[in-house]
Amino acid sequence: MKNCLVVADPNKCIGCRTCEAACGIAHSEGDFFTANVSKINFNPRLNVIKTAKVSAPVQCRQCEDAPCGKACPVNAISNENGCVSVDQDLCVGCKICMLACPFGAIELASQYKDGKLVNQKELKMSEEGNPTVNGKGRVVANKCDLCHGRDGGPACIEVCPTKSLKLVTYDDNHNIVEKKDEDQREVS
Amino acid sequence: MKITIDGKACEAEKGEFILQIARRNNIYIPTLCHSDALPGLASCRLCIVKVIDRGRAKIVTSCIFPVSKEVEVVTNDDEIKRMRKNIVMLLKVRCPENKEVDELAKVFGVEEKRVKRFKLDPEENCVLCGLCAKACKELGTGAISTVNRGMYKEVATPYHEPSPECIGCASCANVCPTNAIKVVDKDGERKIWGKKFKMVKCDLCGEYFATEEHVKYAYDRLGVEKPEKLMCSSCKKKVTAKDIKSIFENA
Amino acid sequence: MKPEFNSFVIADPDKCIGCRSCEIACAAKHRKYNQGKTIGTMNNKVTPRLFFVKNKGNVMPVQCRHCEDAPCLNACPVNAIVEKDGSIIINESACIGCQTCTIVCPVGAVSLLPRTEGNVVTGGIQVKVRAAAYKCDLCKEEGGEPACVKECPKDALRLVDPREDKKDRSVKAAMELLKINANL
Amino acid sequence: MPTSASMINIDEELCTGCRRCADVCPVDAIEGEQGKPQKINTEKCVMCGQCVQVCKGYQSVYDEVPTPLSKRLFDRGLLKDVDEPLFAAYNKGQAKKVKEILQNEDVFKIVQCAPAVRVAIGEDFGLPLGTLSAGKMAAALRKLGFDKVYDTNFGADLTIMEEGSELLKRVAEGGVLPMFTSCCPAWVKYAEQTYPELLDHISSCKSPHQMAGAIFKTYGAEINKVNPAKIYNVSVMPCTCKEFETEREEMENSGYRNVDAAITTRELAQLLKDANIDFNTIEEEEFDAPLGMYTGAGTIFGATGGVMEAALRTGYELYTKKTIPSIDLTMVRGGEGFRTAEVDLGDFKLKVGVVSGLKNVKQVMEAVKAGKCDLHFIEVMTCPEGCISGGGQPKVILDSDKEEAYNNRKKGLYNHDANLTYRKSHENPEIKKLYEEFLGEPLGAKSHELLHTKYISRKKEN
Repeated sequence: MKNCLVVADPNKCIGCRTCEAACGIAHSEGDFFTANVSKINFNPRLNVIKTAKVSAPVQCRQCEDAPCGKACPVNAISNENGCVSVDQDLCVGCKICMLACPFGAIELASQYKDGKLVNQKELKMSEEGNPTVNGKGRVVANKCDLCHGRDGGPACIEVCPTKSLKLVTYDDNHNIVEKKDEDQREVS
Repeated sequence: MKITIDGKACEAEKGEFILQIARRNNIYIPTLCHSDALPGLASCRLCIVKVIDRGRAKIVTSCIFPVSKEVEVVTNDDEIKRMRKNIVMLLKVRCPENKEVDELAKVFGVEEKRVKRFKLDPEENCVLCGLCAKACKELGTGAISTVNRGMYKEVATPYHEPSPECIGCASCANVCPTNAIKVVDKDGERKIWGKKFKMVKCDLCGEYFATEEHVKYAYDRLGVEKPEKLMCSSCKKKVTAKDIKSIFENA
Repeated sequence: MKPEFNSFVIADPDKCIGCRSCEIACAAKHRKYNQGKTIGTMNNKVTPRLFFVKNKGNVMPVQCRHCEDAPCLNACPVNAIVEKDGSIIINESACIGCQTCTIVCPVGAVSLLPRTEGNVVTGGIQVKVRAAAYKCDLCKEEGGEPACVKECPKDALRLVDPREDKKDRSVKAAMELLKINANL
Repeated sequence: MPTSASMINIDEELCTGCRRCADVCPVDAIEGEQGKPQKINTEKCVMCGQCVQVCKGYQSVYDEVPTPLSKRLFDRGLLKDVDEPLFAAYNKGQAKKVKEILQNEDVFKIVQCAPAVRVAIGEDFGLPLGTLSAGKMAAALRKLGFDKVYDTNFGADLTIMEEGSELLKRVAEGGVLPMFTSCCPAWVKYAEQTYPELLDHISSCKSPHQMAGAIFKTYGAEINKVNPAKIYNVSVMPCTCKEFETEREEMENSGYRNVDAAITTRELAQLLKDANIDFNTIEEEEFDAPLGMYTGAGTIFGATGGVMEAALRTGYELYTKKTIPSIDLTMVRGGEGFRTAEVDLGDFKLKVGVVSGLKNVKQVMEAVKAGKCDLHFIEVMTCPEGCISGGGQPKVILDSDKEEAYNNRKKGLYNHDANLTYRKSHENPEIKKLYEEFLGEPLGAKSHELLHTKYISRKKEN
């Protein structure tokens, strides 16, 4: 089974960034509307590109033979759950995946677990040469996971006001099939 | 503040050790048991210098002598040279066959006949500086320490038994100034301090590069599972180079 | 606020000819005593902080990525590795040579090399050369621009800001989407 | 004939095949594929040592190389305690031989240093690039054990007397023109192997250190009252090709080699370190009289255009019998690979050219061959900025420092020139005395025997 992916139609995209907001919220465990601003995990995994010629969100293509995964020195990136996924506990933040991705679709972001920022084991920041233990948050690779485990599929597709995003998948004969978002709604 | 070392004015901070200041100013003071990484021990006493404070001179070990006022330091006059020669002579008596001590003996002009007066143990290489025990303690393993006193003093594991704490990292051998600690790597096994360690093989080149205990210690410190495949440092470099190559090919 | 990432130096294997100028420049730049500008003022134990790798058909230096959650730093038992102004730095004088960092570094960017510069002073006798861990420190203390980047005759090395670096590629990907959608 | 087979080499174990040496080689003598160890074609190689200067393929502590360091030092003719990094491209040294001689009480050891050495030797002891340290160098050489510290600059002054006279003679008598300088042995070898038909154009003068060597073992032997057979001449040169020149068959008189061994600036630094001579603190001393006496003209031989400038200072005055209006002839200094100038000698305009960098000589030679060159006198130096950038000079670590190094070394030489009492070769009192007491006159019989030489074709006929 090949991976699905979300692609955008730049002709329809109006650059409103609603998808970014939806992505951020979908991957945030806390209550977005009541939590303290500094504690919110808001790290969208897609990035709306706006230039004079084009506006469109760019996100992971879920490559079958993912360059990010090949470049990862700690094997934290693998092809799992129908998408290219990051094991954030293994990631050490070496940033090579950011260089490896041909689409610039992978980013590093603070790691959250159970709604809390994960601190580094013992990163010592030097102050005048004296190492001190300082709780610096872990920063790890963060990328589109097709909203794995989310009822209703990718949040970005759901919220796009111009329906410019779609999930692309394959049928049994490996032909590309577009799932219209209407179909998706029926499923949910 | 300023202190004078061998006539040269040197900037110094209060509490800095004389040896530190001298090194920074390119003034050479011989040492044997000094390591930049571990606190001074003043055990070999080669680093002795003369500190002159208001006309009164005293001999101190420069590696642990902190400056507190603007003094004058002499590192290499005849008196100190003579004293150092005696110190090296005694070191040579303890470690007659040791290469490092021998080198010092040559430089300081220690006469063979003065060494020969004593009963010598050609097997002895340890000068009892205790750097190895310090290093082991720093690591948090504390597998070795100096035991007994006086002429029976030595560095050993508790009760001379193989220490359960020892991870076979050989840091002790690295810091030892006289190469007195034997590390034998053979057929995928390391022997050190009477303990045998199984070594880990590089998944790529097959070379044994660290003990199993050391690898476990390393990943325990990180708090992650050790990876299935372990590689030696040079194979890791090769793989990294290959990975980078493929990134640039994709681009 | 997005967190700031540590920059790092990376070599372009297509440009690199394997001349090792970067290693020599690195080692020369990091000498503490007896600074001189000719080879005659260096000693034979050249200790670079990036490492030349020769694979079949692929020569290039490999260096530290200054990981955000640096394993070397987290594993160092003697606190000889610290983070300072966006780079992970080994304080070689505090290193006892236990090799724990070389075991955990996923890219092999740390090497245990003989440490001479702290000890060799004019006229000195050096009894034993101890080993210490060496890795890239981005030349932060040597005044900014990494010596390797400056010295490379083929401009194969550069200091990357990974976030800046990927911007162009994202824009290109967006442009491609225009074409892809025309075909769907 | 000496072979260049082992003088400049590339160590296969250390060579990474980056081919930067091939980029700087003026004669395309470096052969091999990218990424594979390179080889030197000894027939093409002129031993200029520019490859040695550029090579960074060092012996690393983390690479496993089969040959141990001690063997490598031995193979390269280096002293066994040399503690510098070793690189793939190297020149075979003579330092070991010289060290042995220095310990021999029975020989009378004379040393001479090329002009460019005094502005570079300090660099290997941590002094700023291009520091002029003639006095320290003389003191260090004496401490090293040489009986007489003479100088190649004296030889350079002598060269000007001979070469200047030769030029004026050729101009006056309608001899072969243009005349080329013969100071640079790499250039001479290149001409011999590439343009044997034009060898008549090269001045028959020996190079300055060979002239000096010949005088040391004749006149020098007389004034020092030693048997010439007991004299051992050592030259310290910024050049890796000088040893090749030293070994040329023709470079001897009455059975005595003009120069017995030529070492490089780098090797001198190694010898001094080996003898624990602290160059930084040593007190300055004078060169030995009379053959260590030199003028500013001899000094500037070390920089491109220097031989020309020195020759013009003397040639002008010998020809016109007038004092030269301006002694600093900046028009020949410049930096381009090939530059020309005109000097008004009253009834006659002398046209001169200066070539720096052997790569630039081909166009000139082709023009001469085609009869299209109207110049009278051309200076050729193989190395990019003349001898100060020679293959035997201290190796500058960073490429970005090279320009500064060359500029400072040049500046050092020109400043030295400006501050010397005598700045024209023919005014050197010891040169005058040498001609009065020993040689007679320039181009005379004795000069001809001791100071001039012949060239041979090295062209391989296909």
